[in-house]
Amino acid sequence: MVSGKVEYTILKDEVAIPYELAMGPTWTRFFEGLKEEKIYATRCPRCNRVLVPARSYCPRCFVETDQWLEVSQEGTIVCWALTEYEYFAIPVKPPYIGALIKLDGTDTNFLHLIGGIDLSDPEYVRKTVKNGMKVKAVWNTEKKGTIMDIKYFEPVR
Amino acid sequence: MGRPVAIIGVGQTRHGRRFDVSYPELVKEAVDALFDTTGIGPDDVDGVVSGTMPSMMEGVALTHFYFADVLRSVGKPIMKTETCGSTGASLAITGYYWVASGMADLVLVVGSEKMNEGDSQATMTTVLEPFYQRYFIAGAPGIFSMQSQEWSVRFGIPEDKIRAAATRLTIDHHSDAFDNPYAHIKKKLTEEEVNNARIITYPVRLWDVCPNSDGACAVLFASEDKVKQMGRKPAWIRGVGYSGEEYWFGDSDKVVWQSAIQASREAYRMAGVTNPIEDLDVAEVYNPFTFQELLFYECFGFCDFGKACDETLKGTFARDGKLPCDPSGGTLCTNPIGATGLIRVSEAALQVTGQAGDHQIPGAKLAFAHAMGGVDQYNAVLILGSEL
Amino acid sequence: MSKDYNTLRHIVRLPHSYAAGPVWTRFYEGLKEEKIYGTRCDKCSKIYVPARPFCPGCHENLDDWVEVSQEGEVVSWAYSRESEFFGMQMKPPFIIALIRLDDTDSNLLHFVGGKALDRLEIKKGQRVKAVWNEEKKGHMMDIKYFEPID
Amino acid sequence: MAYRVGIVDVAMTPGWESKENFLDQVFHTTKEVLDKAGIRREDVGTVISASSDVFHGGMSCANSYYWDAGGAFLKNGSRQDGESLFAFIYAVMRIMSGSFDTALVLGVCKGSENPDDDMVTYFYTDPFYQRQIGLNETIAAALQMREYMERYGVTEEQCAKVVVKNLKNALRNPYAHVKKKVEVEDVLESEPVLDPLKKMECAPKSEGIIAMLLAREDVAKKLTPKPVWFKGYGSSMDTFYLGDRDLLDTQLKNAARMAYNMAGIEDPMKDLDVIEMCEPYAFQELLWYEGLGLCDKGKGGEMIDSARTGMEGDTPVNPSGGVLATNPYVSRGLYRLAEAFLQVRGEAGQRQVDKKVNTALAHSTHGFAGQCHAVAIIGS
Repeated sequence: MVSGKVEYTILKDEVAIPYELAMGPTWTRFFEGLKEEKIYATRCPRCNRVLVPARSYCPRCFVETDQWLEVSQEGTIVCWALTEYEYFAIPVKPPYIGALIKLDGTDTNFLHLIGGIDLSDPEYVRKTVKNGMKVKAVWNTEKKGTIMDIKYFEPVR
Repeated sequence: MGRPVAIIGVGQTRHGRRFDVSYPELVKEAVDALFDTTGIGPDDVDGVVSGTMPSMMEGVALTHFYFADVLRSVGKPIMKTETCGSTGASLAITGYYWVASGMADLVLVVGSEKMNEGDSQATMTTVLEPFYQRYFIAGAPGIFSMQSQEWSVRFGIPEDKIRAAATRLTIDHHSDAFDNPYAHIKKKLTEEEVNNARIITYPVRLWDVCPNSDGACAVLFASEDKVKQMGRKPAWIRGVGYSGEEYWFGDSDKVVWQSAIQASREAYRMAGVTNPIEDLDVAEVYNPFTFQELLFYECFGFCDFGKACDETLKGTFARDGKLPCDPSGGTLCTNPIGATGLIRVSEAALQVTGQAGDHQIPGAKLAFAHAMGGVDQYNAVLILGSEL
Repeated sequence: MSKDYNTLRHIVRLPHSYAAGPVWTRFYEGLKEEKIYGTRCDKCSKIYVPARPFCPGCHENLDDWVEVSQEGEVVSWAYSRESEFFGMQMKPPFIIALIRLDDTDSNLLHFVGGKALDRLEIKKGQRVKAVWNEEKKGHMMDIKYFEPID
Repeated sequence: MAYRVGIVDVAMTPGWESKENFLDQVFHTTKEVLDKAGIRREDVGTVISASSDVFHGGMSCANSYYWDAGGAFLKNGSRQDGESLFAFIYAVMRIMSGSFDTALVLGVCKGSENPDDDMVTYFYTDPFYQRQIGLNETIAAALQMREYMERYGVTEEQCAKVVVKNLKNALRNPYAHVKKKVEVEDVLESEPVLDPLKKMECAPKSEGIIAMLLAREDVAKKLTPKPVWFKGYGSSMDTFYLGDRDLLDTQLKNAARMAYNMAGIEDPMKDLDVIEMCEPYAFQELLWYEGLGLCDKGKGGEMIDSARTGMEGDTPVNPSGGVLATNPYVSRGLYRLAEAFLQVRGEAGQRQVDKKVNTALAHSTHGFAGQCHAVAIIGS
């Protein structure tokens, strides 16, 4: 039993645990904004940085950020990656481009998808998508008050 | 600073797909190896530090309960350190402070992971909250691809040069792994094979990415008195640095990467390292991705920003180069996450005590060990020396 | 769970494949044959059930396999009339217990069932014996429960 | 050569559910303790937090999530998984080593978001044996309680008295989650969870975000006129399988011995002025009396009868109401320490014990039937 080439038992199991996370006032207001096709940020009163998505505190200055502002829906690509592989539990199906986008007038980079272009050929994508490229938000028609109310950001032509 | 602290023993499992043993048995293999090779008994140990990456990978919460017996921790104080990918290094740092504080003289530190039992990339997605980031980051490769992509554009490094440097790294590391008896993936790769491998997250291809490994590593930290008493050759902890950034990936610069820069500077300052490329003899950089390893060379001051590809292609970081990096094959060939950072530290200890066997860098006296974790968030650096 | 303000529900769901290794594999094979195996430590002579790879006291590797008695005594027990517990196959009413099988040195966690399903009828030291499920899966619950004997 | 370490101040959330987002709560609590101490985030040396990985919060590598909310941006920090007294002692070590002059300790657990603790603790089991039976912390506790009653004749009434005492104390604690005046009969008649355990003898599931600032002696004295000093620590781990242990001979004895040696405690009943202990199940308080050496083995029941651990007794235990009143699983050890700190300072408000508190003990346990115990002693 213990010697030679033996197949030992492998126990299959699936762990599934439910959680219900409090959005609190800040996420609630941010997601309400998305329903109205608005992207909200908050400004730090100390370093003046505009932080997007909106949040209740500046991680660096450690003060409350209660000044809300709607920011531009256009920005530039800071970096991107094309994903070809399907990951367990990621709601977006490949191929897709995850990217950091610097929305105009903000000081942090917003994480979302780049779309509106043919993603089937990596070589085409590589030639088309460039850092510094201007993009703008495209909205889903149906809004659920989640981050996916923005469908993706597409190149401004 | 606190009392001097040294590593006086290490133990590793054979890393790989380890369905031949249950998880506690795997951990036991590393702990037993440590006690067998040092001749030190568990009764002398004052405390135990244990850790894995996230419990979701194991499917068992708070594994220090499950491993209590194999860690030889029954009747002893235990600490359970966890800091995501940097867990291994954070475990070592816990062992360091425990001894440096004077609260213990001999501390056993054990890191482990059975990545093949869970779904490692799915686990990574649970590091991302479901409000915002979880939708966009495809496991670990997604994030590292974005980071390296920004780096290449910022410094105007031509894509073919990066590809060539990354290819050189992966070929070298997979070949180095043959000299490391514990390494998981050992392979003679050709340029063609690497360059045409399957794309994971463009531009990252299969051989740019570390494997899923099962494995464990155990390290013994000792006070100066214990070092004398046990008569073991010490690897002194000369420097410790750790730094972390904001959780949101878009909040800070990941190219001129503050946490990596600061963690290394903190450790250099403590160790009196002023010129890393000259002062260090060997480095065990945490390199789950080839591209990221290049970026790390720059952040750690091994070369100027934008120059890592040129230096790599010149052979500066090869086994016979000026600063050999990852002669063990590194994380790229072996990645049981909760143990990986500790393996870097234990490799550094083996190097400065002349016990690294076939992958020994001759005359290594000062070694660098590193780990990274979180959402491209944490960096940990330890400097180990043969002299105090 | 339901709240009167905005929340995000989500389920953490992940698949696992746990490696049983040689010892659990052999123990489960035993269950399929209606045998309960323990391992004996050469150093302290204790017999541990379920069988395990090393002695928790001496840390010696164990390879002395012994088939142990299917009878023993109840050491401690708890009774559920209605409470259900996540992950538990046994539904209420049930009695969960620590049972010392004869000539062994550890307590086995399992259920006491059958005619004992009245908390008043059970007490410390109650003799019990294993009752097996007809269908075996190589699982702790191949033993249906332990039932009282006199 | 080791430095003396003082507790400067503490801030914490109450135990009931907050509508605030987790990160906001962590930020506000951290900010509050820094403001109280009058120091800026930039001046904090190191940040050590305690939280549980995914199971007690839904997020893997939990400290990645709240790293900056806890003030740790570009700081040297770390995390202890599952037990907040571990985070405290780790922060103490970092200061004692001379590497840092201040340390922020966080305990983070938003119980309202999590499934029941029984579902979470079920995942402490190994997949091959105890999980297949369906073990969790409540079941382990019920088995332990039965053995306690059988072996030493501890009665259900004595166990219920713990609930009566602690919930009475909780009425005067503004942070307490469960506030209810109860009598022994109420406890005995409460819903049976798993006989002999009754519902009111089991701790609730609470929220608890807590931040504590520690400092090296010289710095502590500058930051507060009333630092409370770290005196001793002990911790001990037991074997994993429930059936391999004597459930009434716990590792608490060992953990307490270590802490007493370090703090120079000879007779705990005499030397300790107040004790905050972790009793997620009522009878455990009685068993822990024995572990801490407050009474002889098997005499925990008599101890509660004697009222010596009541608010007016020689050594009050759980003036805060303990874990039976407020149970933020991972944070509960730090909540015990926070109460001990406030008692030593004489700042525990209406629940301040009626004597000079020089030395206080905080205890925490996690794992089945007390697999792991930690004990910290602090004093004026």
